[in-house]
Amino acid sequence: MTTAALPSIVTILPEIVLAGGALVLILIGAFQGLRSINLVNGAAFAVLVVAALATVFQASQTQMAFNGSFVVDDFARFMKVVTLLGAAATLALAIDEMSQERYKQFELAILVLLSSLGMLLMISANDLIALYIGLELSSLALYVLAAIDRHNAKASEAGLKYFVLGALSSGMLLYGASLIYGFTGTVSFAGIATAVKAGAGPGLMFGLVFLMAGLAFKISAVPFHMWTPDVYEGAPTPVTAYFAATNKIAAMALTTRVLIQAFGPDVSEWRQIVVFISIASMALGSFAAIGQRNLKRLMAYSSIGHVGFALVGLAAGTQDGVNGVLVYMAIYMAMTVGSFACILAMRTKDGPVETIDDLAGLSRSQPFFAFVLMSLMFSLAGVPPLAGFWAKWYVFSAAVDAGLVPLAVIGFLTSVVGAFYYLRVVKVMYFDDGPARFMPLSGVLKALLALSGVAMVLFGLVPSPIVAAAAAAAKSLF
Amino acid sequence: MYSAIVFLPLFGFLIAGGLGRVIGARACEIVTTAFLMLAMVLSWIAFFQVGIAHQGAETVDIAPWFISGGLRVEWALRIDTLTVVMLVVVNTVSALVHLYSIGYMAEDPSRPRFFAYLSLFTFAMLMLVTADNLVQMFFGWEGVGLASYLLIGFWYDRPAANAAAIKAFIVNRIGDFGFALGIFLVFTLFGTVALNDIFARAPEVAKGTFHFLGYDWPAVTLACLLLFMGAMGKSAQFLLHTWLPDAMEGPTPVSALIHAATMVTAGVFMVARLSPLFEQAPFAQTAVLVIGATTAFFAATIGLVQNDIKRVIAYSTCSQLGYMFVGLGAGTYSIGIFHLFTHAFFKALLFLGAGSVITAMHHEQDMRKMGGLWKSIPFTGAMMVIGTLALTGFPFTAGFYSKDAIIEAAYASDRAGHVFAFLCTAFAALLTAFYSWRLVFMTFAGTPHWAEAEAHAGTAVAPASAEEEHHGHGPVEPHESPLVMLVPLALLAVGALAAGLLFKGVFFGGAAESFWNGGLVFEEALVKKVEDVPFLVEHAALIMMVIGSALAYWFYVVNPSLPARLAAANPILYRFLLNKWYFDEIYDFLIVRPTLALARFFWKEGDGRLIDGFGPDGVSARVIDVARGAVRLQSGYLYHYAFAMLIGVAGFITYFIIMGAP
Amino acid sequence: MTIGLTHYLTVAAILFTLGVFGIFLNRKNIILIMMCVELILLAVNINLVAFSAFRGDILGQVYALLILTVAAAEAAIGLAILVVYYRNRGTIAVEDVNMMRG
Amino acid sequence: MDFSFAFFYLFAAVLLGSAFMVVAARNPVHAVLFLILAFVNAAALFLLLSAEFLAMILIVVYVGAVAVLFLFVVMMLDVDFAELKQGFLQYLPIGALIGVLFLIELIAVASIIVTKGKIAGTPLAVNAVAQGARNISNVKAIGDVLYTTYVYYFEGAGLILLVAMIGAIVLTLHRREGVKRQNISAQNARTKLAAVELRKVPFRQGV
Amino acid sequence: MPGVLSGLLILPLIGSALILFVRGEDEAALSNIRYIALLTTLVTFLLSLVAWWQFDPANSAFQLVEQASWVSSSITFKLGVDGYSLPFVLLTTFLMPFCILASWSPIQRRVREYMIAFLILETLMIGVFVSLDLVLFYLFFEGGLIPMFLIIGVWGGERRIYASFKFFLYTLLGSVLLLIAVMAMWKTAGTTDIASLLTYRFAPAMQKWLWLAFFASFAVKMPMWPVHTWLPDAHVEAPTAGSVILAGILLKMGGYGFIRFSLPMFPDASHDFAPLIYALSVIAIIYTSLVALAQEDMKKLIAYSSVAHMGLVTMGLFSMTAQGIEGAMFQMVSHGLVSGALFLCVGVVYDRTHTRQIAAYGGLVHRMPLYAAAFMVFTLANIGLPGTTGFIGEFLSLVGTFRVNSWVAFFGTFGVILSAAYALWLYRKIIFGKLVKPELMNMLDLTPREMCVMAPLVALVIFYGVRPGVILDAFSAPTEALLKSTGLALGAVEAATLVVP
Repeated sequence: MTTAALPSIVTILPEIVLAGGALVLILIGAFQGLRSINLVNGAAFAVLVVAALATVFQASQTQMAFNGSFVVDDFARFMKVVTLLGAAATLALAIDEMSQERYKQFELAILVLLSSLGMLLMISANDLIALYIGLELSSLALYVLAAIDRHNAKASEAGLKYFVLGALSSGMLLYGASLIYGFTGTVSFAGIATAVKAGAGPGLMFGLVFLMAGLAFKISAVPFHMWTPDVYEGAPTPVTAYFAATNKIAAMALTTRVLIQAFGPDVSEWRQIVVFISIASMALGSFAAIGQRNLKRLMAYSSIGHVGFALVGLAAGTQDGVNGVLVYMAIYMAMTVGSFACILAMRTKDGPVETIDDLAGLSRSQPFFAFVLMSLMFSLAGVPPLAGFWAKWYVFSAAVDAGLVPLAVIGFLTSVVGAFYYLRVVKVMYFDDGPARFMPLSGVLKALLALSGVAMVLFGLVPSPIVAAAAAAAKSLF
Repeated sequence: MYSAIVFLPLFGFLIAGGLGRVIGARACEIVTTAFLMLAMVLSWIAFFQVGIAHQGAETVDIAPWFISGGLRVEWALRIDTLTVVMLVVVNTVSALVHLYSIGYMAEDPSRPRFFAYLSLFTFAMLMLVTADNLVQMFFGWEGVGLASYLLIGFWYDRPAANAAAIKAFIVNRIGDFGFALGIFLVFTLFGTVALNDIFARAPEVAKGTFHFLGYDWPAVTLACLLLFMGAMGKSAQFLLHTWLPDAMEGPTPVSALIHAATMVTAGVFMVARLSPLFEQAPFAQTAVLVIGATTAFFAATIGLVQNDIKRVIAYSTCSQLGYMFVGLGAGTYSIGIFHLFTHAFFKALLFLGAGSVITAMHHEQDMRKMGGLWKSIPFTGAMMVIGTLALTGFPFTAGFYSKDAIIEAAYASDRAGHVFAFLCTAFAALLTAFYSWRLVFMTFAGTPHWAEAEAHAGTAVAPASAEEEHHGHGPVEPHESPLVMLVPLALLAVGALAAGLLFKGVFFGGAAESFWNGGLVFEEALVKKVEDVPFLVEHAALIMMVIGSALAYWFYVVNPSLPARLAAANPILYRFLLNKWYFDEIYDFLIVRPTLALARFFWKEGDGRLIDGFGPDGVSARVIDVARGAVRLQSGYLYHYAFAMLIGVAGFITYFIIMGAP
Repeated sequence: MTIGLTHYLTVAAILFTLGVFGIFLNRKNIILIMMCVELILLAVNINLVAFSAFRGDILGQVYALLILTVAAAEAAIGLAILVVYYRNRGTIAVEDVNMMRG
Repeated sequence: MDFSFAFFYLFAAVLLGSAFMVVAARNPVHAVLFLILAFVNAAALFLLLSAEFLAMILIVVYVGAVAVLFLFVVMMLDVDFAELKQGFLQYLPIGALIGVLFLIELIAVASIIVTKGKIAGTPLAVNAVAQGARNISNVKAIGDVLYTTYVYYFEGAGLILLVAMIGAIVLTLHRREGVKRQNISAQNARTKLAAVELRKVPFRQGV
Repeated sequence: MPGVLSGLLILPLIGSALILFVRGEDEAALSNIRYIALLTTLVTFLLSLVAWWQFDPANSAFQLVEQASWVSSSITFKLGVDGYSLPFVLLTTFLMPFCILASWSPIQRRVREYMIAFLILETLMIGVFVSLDLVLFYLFFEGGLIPMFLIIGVWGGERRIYASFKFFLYTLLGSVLLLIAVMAMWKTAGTTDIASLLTYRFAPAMQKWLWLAFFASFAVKMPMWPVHTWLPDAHVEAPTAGSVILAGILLKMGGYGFIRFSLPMFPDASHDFAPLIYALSVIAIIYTSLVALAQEDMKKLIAYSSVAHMGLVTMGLFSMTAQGIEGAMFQMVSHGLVSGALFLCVGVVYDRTHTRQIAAYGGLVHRMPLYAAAFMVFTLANIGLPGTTGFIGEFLSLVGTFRVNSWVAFFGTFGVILSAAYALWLYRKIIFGKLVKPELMNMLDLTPREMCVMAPLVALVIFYGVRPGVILDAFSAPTEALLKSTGLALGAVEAATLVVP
């Protein structure tokens, strides 16, 4: 019996680090209980950072492991780094928040590690089973995380909704996967691509539709987005940040890989789906957000819209398009982390607040905070010279190049609508007078705010580092 | 020297306007008046040099103004006979008016400003008459308009003055609209705006047509018509005349300078200046002729019944300008200009005299409240009589030569419409005599009404025009004006009496050809023809003058109650004339009100309801509606969420089935 | 008559549809929704096993095995969340799960 | 002549019928029981497909663990009988429409295979696995690959189970406030000094 | 002196950084902030004069070019000026000190943020005019919205929120298509370098939609009828300096865009769409002039007049004659000075009475003769009186248009009458008449600081009216090159084919 050729440790080093870290820390936590919470939290943060570093220093070439189930290429590395950075940042937020809130549990950090691991597996998944395993690993942890503030009715409702719909979506995904498997006889993306090239039958298309439904759920694209606002609102804020900043990125990476690598030859078919959900997401994200007063909910709709924008690049189906998606997700991660850091910073003497109106007068009381939030808002709106502009620039230019001008036009129109609600946040902070008096920012928040603010401006003015890396990453998919 | 003539007033303006508060009113008066006197002397020198001594025309280049593509506009002074004639007229009258104003405005606190404006006006007028190209002429043109605006509205406290100022400016702008289009057209046709180049190519271009507003027009005719529109505005011709009477809201010296002697003749000057162009456009000449004749008649009819002393003279001015245009339109440009020249003297004289009367009457302008002033202010009276004689064309006064010549020219002309022009002008001569003497009789003859009328209260009929700043005198005996006002009167009277006799020869007599020397088109044959009209025609003006004067004497001296009875017998005609043919009302009804209504409509309905309503506001309202709908979709129920997912999947699948999956 | 792949796929399709419709037609309680999810997964498994059998490829069964495993884990977590929810709200009626909306 | 087609129809019918009852049953306990029935029948279908190992796992894991877990929770949470509410009927027509459409489409896809006779080039041989099974059993076949070729999936599944464990614990394990628990080390550490406090009672003022 | 242009971009940023480091909120600190801002803008102005000095107006090529790698090989950081852009750079740097001065005492709230916003705005505005890369241009073009949004929203009037949102979203919406067009051009031509794009000829069909996309953006920015309604609102609500910048510079970006991109890059489309522009321009001139006539708010009146004047600009630009283009460009510069000055004038009285209602004023000349004089000069320039800057641009653009289409010029010239009507009416209502309103009795004339603002503007308005060549000549070389390269010139005037002999 031949044992499976074990991969070079370097190939899967980030995953090993995360898995090993999680296991060690859970042991520590289990034995030490709450006393070890600081140790566990700190170590988890370190593990994420180490994993990110390990990813950065991986060789820049495409490597396979586990009989081709697991692939590490530039694309995967780029997305992994983004995801891990997002995870690290949001974990830092969570650690900071935990000192104030009820859900003081060391398991949170471990679940973050495990779900991050799941996300890395998603990003590196190269067949349908690996896809499913990564997806479930991350999802299950996320279900728990959403409800981790277990005495909070809202949080448990969020967890419940997320779980039920998530289960439904993974059911759909699996149904699709089963059809694809049945009609191609293989689960590997390369094999599927071969079969698709030979001629995709309706069965395969059906499979793809179901598969897309599952993936669209993960990236919260319309019409599979319905969970997003409720879960974002209900889940503890750092967890929401984690949802927005990491899960979406990994899911987007997975979607991209599936569509480009497995179904690449059939781009003209799936493009229609992507175009539709892209438009629907952009529109819904922009319109529905207008009615929101709760910032977290606003961010939920905003994230739906942003997924729509990122999908514009995917709809192009070209290398430029993927490049756009990568740039978009990277910048989106930075914007999201910053925005949620701002929401977490909205803590009054009587506890956290999260409606937009609570920001009134912020520019007077905390100009730095207000300024960062403003640049984030303008960046989210895609106004140059902030980072968000480049995100839009690359996806839309790819779409234009691919001849999807109407899509680009619609996208920009919705972005104008979307600008309205971002502006409203700025308006409340700067134009309205109010008593906004939040607690002084903690060090972590300060650092994150400063980082995201700097990132917005810096990447806005000098986007080339991200763009260059993304270009290399996109290349590896084709 | 020419630069000095033109720019001295500018320096006067700058000193008075910029340093007025520093150096004081008296210094301003002295500086500006002195500068103007100097300019006047230099102008006369120039006149003799260029016009009489035939030193030849020359162009003084100052600087380029602007250059764009093929369009090159220079600042330059064109000195030829026509220019120097105008220089003389402008500077002489202006200098005298400056002098006169020292006395007239003595009590006004804003004298520096007044003198600054006067000098500014003079400068602009000089720029106009010395213009070497159309654009510079336009500069002067608008400059005098501005000065006129400022001076009419000089007493800015008065709503009527402000309204009149704006009216003057805007009506002039309507004329300028034509002028500007004319310049555009000339540039398009000729590729230049320099006068010499235009004149050189005029015959050649005249053959062409130009497509304008959907029609093919003879090119030069169109240009001339458009340019003439500017002249109509500035010279208050029929249809665009409404601003001139209102302009009498300004101080009287202003009326004398701007609204009688100089600015309003700018249109006449312009047509004369462009005579080589107009020569190529017979139809345009006819237009000039007909408009001029109509104005001459129409303004005279209104002048018959006006009671404001200045308005009578204003309508008279209007009418006389019509004469000038008739002279031009008839092709006898030199005669038109000659009338301009003489008219400047006697009309300035009349206005300044009227100013003197008004001063004497403590700023009462309603003639019905005057009468019998002869005894109180005999010198002014004498001056007014001289002016009237000149205006009515009493033999050997200035008007006798120029006006008669125009009537004869209208008869002799071969332009279409000349008969109409002849009849109008001839009949207008009668009317002129009538209203001019009416003015004199009502003012100086008869019994004094000023004593019985309550002083300063009777502004019932006269437009709100009492110069309120000058209150403070009780109802005292009218008194003669100070010397500083009388000297200019005397000088102008000399001009009014002698200018015709002296200069007839050079303007259109034997020496005319060499006098004009290309300054304008001088058709010797035509002028000769004017000399040889039938006896009746030759003396038509004189006959009309006599009849008119006699009628006036009958009406206002012999039988003073007759006018009122006549007015009562013909109420419609009387009202019609008194209300100036209802032009203001018609314009108000046809243009002003609809414009304002349209403005409000565009603002409230167009911008407010239509553009904003369907544009930004409407869109944002719809966006909010959609947003509400989108939010309502998010019902919070799990099964709705699941249902949405199912619909999504089912939708995609159905789509692929319908579209035919591969 | 022989039972072909189509038969199995049809059964799975019906089962899948039942499961999906169970989720959104259900107005009773959350547990039923979770059971419907299990039905869906069962349908998937039938699909996979059928394909596996008819293709002579063991991978489908491996996949189904993994799905079974994961589904069990999922059920555990789902029920845990449900319990937490119940503790907070004292109900698991579907209609009541809408604190957050809009 | 084998009767597998008859068994197929039997199991399939019971499976679908009980699945329907899961959705339709008014009593949640009944629903769980129908679920178990469905699982059992599905296992039987697996047997027909020669997937013996999976069939057993289904019984053991699903019927034995998952379904019972459901039952346990139903009992524990004391879920009442719930009436069908107004909303159900309101949404039924549109739901039914979409459902039927959906079902037709799914079945259509499945039947395309029949009309084409093959899937992506592979000839459809009934019970192809059975031919392979001549040499090795289904269990062995799975076992051969599960820990070698597909070890990655196996490890991943392990992690998922770990997450499930952690999740279930972190969510449901809670120390109820106000419940008295024995703390042995605290009891042992208790000394007289710590337990007894002497107080001076002020005179004539009571305690 | 290399790096002049990047110096222009950086200087205001340095200034705003310095302001950031001023500690405290007391009067001394505020004063320091103001002086830093003023000094920064003055130094920037001086530096722009250096740029002017180094500039050769006879050369139609881009000058003072700087290039650095930026986003990618096809999108670089490239700066440079030519005869079209330099005057606008100068206009920007010239107006900024006035804006700071005009905000000296009126702005007492959040002075630090205000000055920073203005300085950053200055950088962005200069950037628009000096960038030689399409993407860079867009960056600056859109980036300017943010500080302006804040300026209107934070320091604006009653309906500032409505106005700022309308301003922001309207202009953002306008530039949506522009951005898409930029992308398409990038992908088609493979570069976003403006100099290269100027020589790249897009296919006619593509030109059409690219043109329309650019048009959508610039028309809003201009603003052209019927997308002008944001302007009155923004103007009315913005603080004085904000209005000055809006009218003086921001509106010019649209026209600058037309001349920089639409005309030279899409000449065929420009030619085809010229009738559309003409129609809109004519409507703008007449319609908005009429609307101006009906206004009750001073700033609104001036805002509408701006729209009308911009109508002349578009008309002139698309006449595609040397006079039309140069006149339109000059008109923009002139309008920048004049309307800026007019808003400053409004600001002067607004600071004293805090109302912009025309009806609230009257007879100010009694108390404020100097103010009246300055206001008069600007009013006249607004009317387009010869001898002021207003005339040259108006005249030239109308001449240019007349050569192409007499109808358009006819109606355009009609606006000249209306402009006199509303401008003089405004002047009369505010300055003339009796001084009866008690709240106006104690108005003081211009302060020395205000005089520092007014005097240079008055001087320039007249100086450029008499000697426009200083600016006008800068336009001639690029215009010549433009007409030559596009091949759309009507030909030499001498050879005008309009006369049929």
